[in-house]
Amino acid sequence: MMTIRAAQLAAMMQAIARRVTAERELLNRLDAALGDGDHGTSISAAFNAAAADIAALDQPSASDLWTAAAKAMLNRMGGASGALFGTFFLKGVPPLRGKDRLNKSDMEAALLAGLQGVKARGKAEVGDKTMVDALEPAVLAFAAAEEFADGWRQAAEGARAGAESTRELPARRGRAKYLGERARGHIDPGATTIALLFEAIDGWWTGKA
Amino acid sequence: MMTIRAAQLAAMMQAIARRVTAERELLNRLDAALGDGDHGTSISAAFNAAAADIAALDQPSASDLWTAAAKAMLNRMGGASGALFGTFFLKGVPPLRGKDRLNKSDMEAALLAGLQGVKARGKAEVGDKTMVDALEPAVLAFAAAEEFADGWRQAAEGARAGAESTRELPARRGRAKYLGERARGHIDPGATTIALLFEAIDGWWTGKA
Amino acid sequence: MSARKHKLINKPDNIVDEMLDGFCAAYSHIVRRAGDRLVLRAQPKAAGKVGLVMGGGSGHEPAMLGWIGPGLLDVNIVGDIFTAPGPERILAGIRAADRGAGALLCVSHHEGDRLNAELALEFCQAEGIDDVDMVILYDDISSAPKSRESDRRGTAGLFFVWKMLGAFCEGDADLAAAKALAQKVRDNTRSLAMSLSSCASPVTGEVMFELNEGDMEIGMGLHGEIGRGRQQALSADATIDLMLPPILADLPFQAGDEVLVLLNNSGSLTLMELFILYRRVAFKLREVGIRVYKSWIGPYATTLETAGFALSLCRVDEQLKALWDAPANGAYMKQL
Amino acid sequence: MSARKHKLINKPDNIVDEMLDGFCAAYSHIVRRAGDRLVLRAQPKAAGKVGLVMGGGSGHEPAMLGWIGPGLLDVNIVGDIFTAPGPERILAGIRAADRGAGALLCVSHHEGDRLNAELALEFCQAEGIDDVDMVILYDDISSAPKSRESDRRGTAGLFFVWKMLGAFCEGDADLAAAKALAQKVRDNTRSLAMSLSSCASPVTGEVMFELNEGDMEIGMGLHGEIGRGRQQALSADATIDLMLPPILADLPFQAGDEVLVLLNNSGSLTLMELFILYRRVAFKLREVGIRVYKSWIGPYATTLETAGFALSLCRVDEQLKALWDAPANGAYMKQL
Ligand SMILES: Nc1ncnc2c1ncn2[C@@H]1O[C@H](COP(=O)(O)OP(=O)(O)O)[C@@H](O)[C@H]1O
Ligand SMILES: Nc1ncnc2c1ncn2[C@@H]1O[C@H](COP(=O)(O)OP(=O)(O)O)[C@@H](O)[C@H]1O
Ligand SMILES: [Mg+2]
Ligand SMILES: [Mg+2]
Ligand SMILES: [Mg+2]
Ligand SMILES: [Mg+2]
Repeated sequence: MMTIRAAQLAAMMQAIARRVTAERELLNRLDAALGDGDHGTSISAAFNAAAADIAALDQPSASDLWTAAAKAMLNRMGGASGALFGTFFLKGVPPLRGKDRLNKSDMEAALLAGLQGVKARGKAEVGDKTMVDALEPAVLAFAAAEEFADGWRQAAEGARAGAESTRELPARRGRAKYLGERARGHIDPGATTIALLFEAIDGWWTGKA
Repeated sequence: MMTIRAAQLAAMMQAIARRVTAERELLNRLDAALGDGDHGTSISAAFNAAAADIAALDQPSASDLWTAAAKAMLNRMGGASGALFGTFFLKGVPPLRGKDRLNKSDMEAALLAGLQGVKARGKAEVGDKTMVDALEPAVLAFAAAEEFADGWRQAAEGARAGAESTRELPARRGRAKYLGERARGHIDPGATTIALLFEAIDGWWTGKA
Repeated sequence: MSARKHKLINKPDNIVDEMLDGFCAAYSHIVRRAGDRLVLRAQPKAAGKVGLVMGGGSGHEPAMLGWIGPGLLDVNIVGDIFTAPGPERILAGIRAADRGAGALLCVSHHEGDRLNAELALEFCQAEGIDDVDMVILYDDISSAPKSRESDRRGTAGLFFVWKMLGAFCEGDADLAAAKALAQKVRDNTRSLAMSLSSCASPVTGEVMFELNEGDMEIGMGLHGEIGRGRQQALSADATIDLMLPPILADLPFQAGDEVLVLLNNSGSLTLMELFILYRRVAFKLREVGIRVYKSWIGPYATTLETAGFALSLCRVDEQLKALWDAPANGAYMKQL
Repeated sequence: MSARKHKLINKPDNIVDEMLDGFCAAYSHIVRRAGDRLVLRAQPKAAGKVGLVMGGGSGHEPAMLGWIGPGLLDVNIVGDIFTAPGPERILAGIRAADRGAGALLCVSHHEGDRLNAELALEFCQAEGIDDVDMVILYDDISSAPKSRESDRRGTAGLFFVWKMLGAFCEGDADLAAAKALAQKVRDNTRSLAMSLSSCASPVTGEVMFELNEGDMEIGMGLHGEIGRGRQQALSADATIDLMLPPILADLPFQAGDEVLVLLNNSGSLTLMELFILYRRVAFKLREVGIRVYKSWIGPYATTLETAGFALSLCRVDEQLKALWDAPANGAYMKQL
């Protein structure tokens, strides 16, 4: 059965950072329609910081790596998404603790814990037009799959479909909630980031697996 | 010999007010290039106030009328041109005092005293790119003429030529002086007002004489 | 109308740090900089008094930097532009504010600020810091209906809270009393903003939203978030006549009430315009029998160079009036 | 960049009167309105002290309205936008300021202000008022070369004169001493302004001058008069590096000097930008051994909504420092 080593997770994090950086302007534009127009700038800064902090760690375990990512999100990003992405990684740390190589169910546990953490923190459910609209289907699709390759692919597809589904929703959380009905017609930037994130992982996995 | 009654002076003042009001935007534009863009607005407000204040006087003498014009300039216009136009009329009051009907040399005395007052107050000489460039030739031309009609016509022509002559001068007085050489190429708004003023008088005179 | 895009900055990445360098250098007799973007009083308040901590994004200057000082707040944790600082930095701020009587974390209600504050309080718990509490503050009537006040956003009207809470915590109040006072001021405050223009982010270089010359937006957020309604821009009097009634109806403010009034410049409105607007506010309040105790007009909580303003009213009683009049000496809020 | 043309006003003709209504209503504990657009202290200063009178156009708010009050000036005669008031109104201001020790008429040097002030003094003479004098104030180095200081314009740096002269005249100074003090501050003050945009007159609706997005003008006058040079807009640091050296060279300010610094917002620059600019000023002054005693950053003497700033330095000795630190309580200038 396939496993992932911590060093590989670092490469995965770099792949994510590259992807969100490439799409920074798109994410800013999406956020300009619904919020304050900074989502791309802050998300790319945070993932680049996470990748750099991780690269600087000396022989990190998977949970060290997840902790470093959490800290980068919390401290370098700030804002709503800093707290939420930070919580996502923070809650993933306990399931990973003491693991040297991650098998699929380890990863599943980390992602599920992260999802629950985000929902508890932000009080958003699917349909509220937030990142949860992409994250929940992605994590559940990953969990339902038999092995990594399939899991990442279906997670990426689920996230993208979830992100797209936010377009016609009114907003109920975050800055956008004050727009209410005026938010319809715009895709949520946080959900789009989740889609980019799983797409980057899928690409990284297929590119190397 | 021809004379002017005070009631006629009131009509003359109205003719001036109409003319500068019609050219308000032009004067603002000229002032925008050299100063703060308000010359047309303030000069038309002041002459309209003067005309209205004069109309409200009960059987005014020529010097009452000149005094009212001075006060309107000083109090309703303010700024450099308020002080200068105000001084122009203020200094013209003594020569007019006690006169019931003005003959040409009375008018000449009032205009010459006004010119001297303006030059003393503002310290501008011909060539400094100010209203003096139009006022001095106008008043001197009036003084040199034999009678009113000729005097007003030559004053109007002298004022206009004087105003035109400011175009190629650098500025040495008023707000424009800080532009120095950059002032070249623009006609002075105050000099233009003087031209309009004598043209209005000339028109009023020929229209009625 | 196009927003001004050239900003007098150096590198976009350095904006916040350079701004703090400049601010703290200019006002070194009032504030000092510490740690990771903390701004503290140059002389901390006496031991045994409740510390007041406020985190928030930048782009609202003089808020909150300008309100650190005697009679005002103790610590400001400075975030990126329009971005709440993260929980570890808030924790550092709480530590710095504690003078032995605990610290109150004041949160201007926005998702990012609230989420990070909650995380920071969990971090406090985990570290055994227990004399800390948090109060969520809001005032913007455009952001949720009357029955859902606690969903509303924090905007310029929180100025009233900062001033009076600051004065209150120069005294012997404990943490619970401080929190109750903050809630009291909040519950008596209502605000509504409008704007004639958007602003351009100095980081992305993009305008926050497009607003045509001659239009106005009512219900702007403090970060330039678009509001609830767009319409043709009106005269000063007509604008006040549109904005004041919903504010009055919301609390409601009534005949016989005494109020403080804030006309907050969002950025590039002129004081001349604000005075003309205030004239109408004063006239309308007099008409309905509401007495103005004191008023403030100027740039307090800005949204970069937005051309707009917020109108805030706070109903006061004798306690609040005394707190309002107490001395204060922040760089941008002084009361003799 | 196009200037914002929709202004929150009512009728253009009423701007100044309505602005004064609003201002005096908001700050009735500090000022009161009298006669023909005079703004006076709510409580006049004690009898036997020299009165300070300042006339000037509007459009510069909070100047001069905001600097009427204890420790500051006594009377402001308010003109139309950018237009000096006429002599009869100045005369009324002089009368209102006289508390038995005469009045000093302070003139920010512009042709209109000077001419009307001279006329007003002649009117005083004619009426037998003889305990009145006038002082002409200027600071803008861009408006005339060093040997012709007295040809220069008055701009934001006169702030230093108002504050210190105001403090001085709370004491027992006579008219001659007051005038000498004003001259002393003036002769130690130098300013230079720049702008990234023009402003639109609320009366004519026209922009003062055209300035392309991405260009800047150095040496702007306080009424939006175009300056001496136009060039590509620079970064914050490069802008200061361009503007500070000529200011320093002019007095000259030298190593060992102590100075007050004012970074005046011409209207719609953000405080964020001003703090970043100030950072460089502080750095550069330190580099050449000039010590900053205190600094002020904000909108003091504006030019409607112009996006620009003026940098002013004033060299101080012990006397001036004490005057600077003396209490002041104008609506927009407070010193505890
Ligand atoms: N309560 C919440 N629960 C889940 N996601 C949220 C919540 N609030 C905001 N978000 C997500 O955060 C995104 C905005 O992130 P960002 O622009 O970085 O933060 P900010 O609004 O502080 O500027 C939204 O698109 C949304 O997906
Ligand atoms: N010292 C002076 N002597 C003569 N005319 C002057 C002087 N200063 C200014 N002016 C005239 O005043 C005009 C400007 O008037 P105006 O725009 O009304 O005043 P302000 O400059 O106060 O706005 C100039 O065009 C010039 O003709
Ligand atoms: Mg955002
Ligand atoms: Mg002019
Ligand atoms: Mg943000
Ligand atoms: Mg003018």
